[in-house]
Amino acid sequence: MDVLYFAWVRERIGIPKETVETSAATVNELVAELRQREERYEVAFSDLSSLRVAVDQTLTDFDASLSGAREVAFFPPMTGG
Amino acid sequence: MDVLYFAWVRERIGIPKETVETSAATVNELVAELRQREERYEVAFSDLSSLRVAVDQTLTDFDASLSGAREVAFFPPMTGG
Amino acid sequence: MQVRVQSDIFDPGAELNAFTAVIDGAGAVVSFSGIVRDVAGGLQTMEIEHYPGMTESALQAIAEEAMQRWNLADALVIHRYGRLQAGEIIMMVATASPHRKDAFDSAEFLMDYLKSRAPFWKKEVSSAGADWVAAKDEDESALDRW
Amino acid sequence: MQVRVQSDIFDPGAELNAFTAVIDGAGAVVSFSGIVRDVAGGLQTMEIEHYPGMTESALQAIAEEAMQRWNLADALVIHRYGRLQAGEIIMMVATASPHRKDAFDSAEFLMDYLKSRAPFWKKEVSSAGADWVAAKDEDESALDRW
Repeated sequence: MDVLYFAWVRERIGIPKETVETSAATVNELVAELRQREERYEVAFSDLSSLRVAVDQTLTDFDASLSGAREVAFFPPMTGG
Repeated sequence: MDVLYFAWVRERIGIPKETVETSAATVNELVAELRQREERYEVAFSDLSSLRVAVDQTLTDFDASLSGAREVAFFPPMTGG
Repeated sequence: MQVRVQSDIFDPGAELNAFTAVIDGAGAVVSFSGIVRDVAGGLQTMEIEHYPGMTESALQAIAEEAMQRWNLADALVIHRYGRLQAGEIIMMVATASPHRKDAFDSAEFLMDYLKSRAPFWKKEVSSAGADWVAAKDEDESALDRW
Repeated sequence: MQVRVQSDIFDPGAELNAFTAVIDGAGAVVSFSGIVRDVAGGLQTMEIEHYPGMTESALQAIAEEAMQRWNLADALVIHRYGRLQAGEIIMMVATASPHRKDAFDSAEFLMDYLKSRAPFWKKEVSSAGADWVAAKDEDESALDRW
């Protein structure tokens, strides 16, 4: 599964994109796996209320299923316009 | 006193502007004087709800005083924009 | 703040750019432009009559009120009179503010007031004859919002 | 309907005129343009990051929703990404309708959604350092209106 990071999430984790082998059933489970990896993940995911998530390029929430998902992206609240 | 007419009021009365000798104290009194003049005035002023009035280039109502007024204008509701 | 009443045609894009060029520090610019529509088909010209003198002072007063009620860096009002063809620009307003909500609200306010408080009257001349455009009740009631 | 995501600068006046030229029978055109502000002073650049692929589909979905909810002849959304200077245009939306209220409301709707539902992130780089622009609670709550 491709995992993408944007804005300060990208900066804290240090990479814009990685491929992750996971059997996580939901976004929350994927986040739990990532947090256990390294300090930089733990820091980036320490406050989920300051993060947003998209599964296959559609905005969703952390309870969302990852069944069949190919791409998950984590980023701060958007500031377009 | 200068009396001005715009849009269909001008067309019905037939002139854009005239100078009127009057001692009318209010717009309503001026209207009453004009209506007695000729049929075309009577027709133009037959329905005051379809008319608007400005005294000295400020929108006002038919009760307004003409004390010190130099210019009165009659016209239909405005359709700018 | 700039208010112009003119018969000459103007270029709304060029006006928008000129307006935007001088609004120091205001990140939000809203414009409205009104175009002559041929609603019924067969429109030959739209004739716009106005009240010289009162028109300018009414527009000036409306624009000043907008500048006072909202946090605006600048406001622009241009309105034409005379004989216009279908597709031609009739008028435009533009507002600039640090905040998008102020720019939107003040532009809508300017338009609502222009519609029924500025002394312009439109006459549509078509192959079927000539008719003064009637004021709409909804235009009058739009003012209640402000 | 036209949605563009680009790093290249563009001319909002020229875009407004091109948009207006093709809206047959729609008399009301509203535009919003966003300009890079130097709020604190000393801004060197604004860097706009986006999510290629999702950005285009999110903007397309927002514009389609506007076209369905209001009586619109057309809608335009242009948003830049990359490195921008103070005073440069960031983005614009334009809407065209037979009715001014529809043109205003739909443009405001597009802006409210763009602000917090399109995947863009702004970073301000100044002499004092670099900071990601924080989302505002008021931008999130602006969506409640729709």
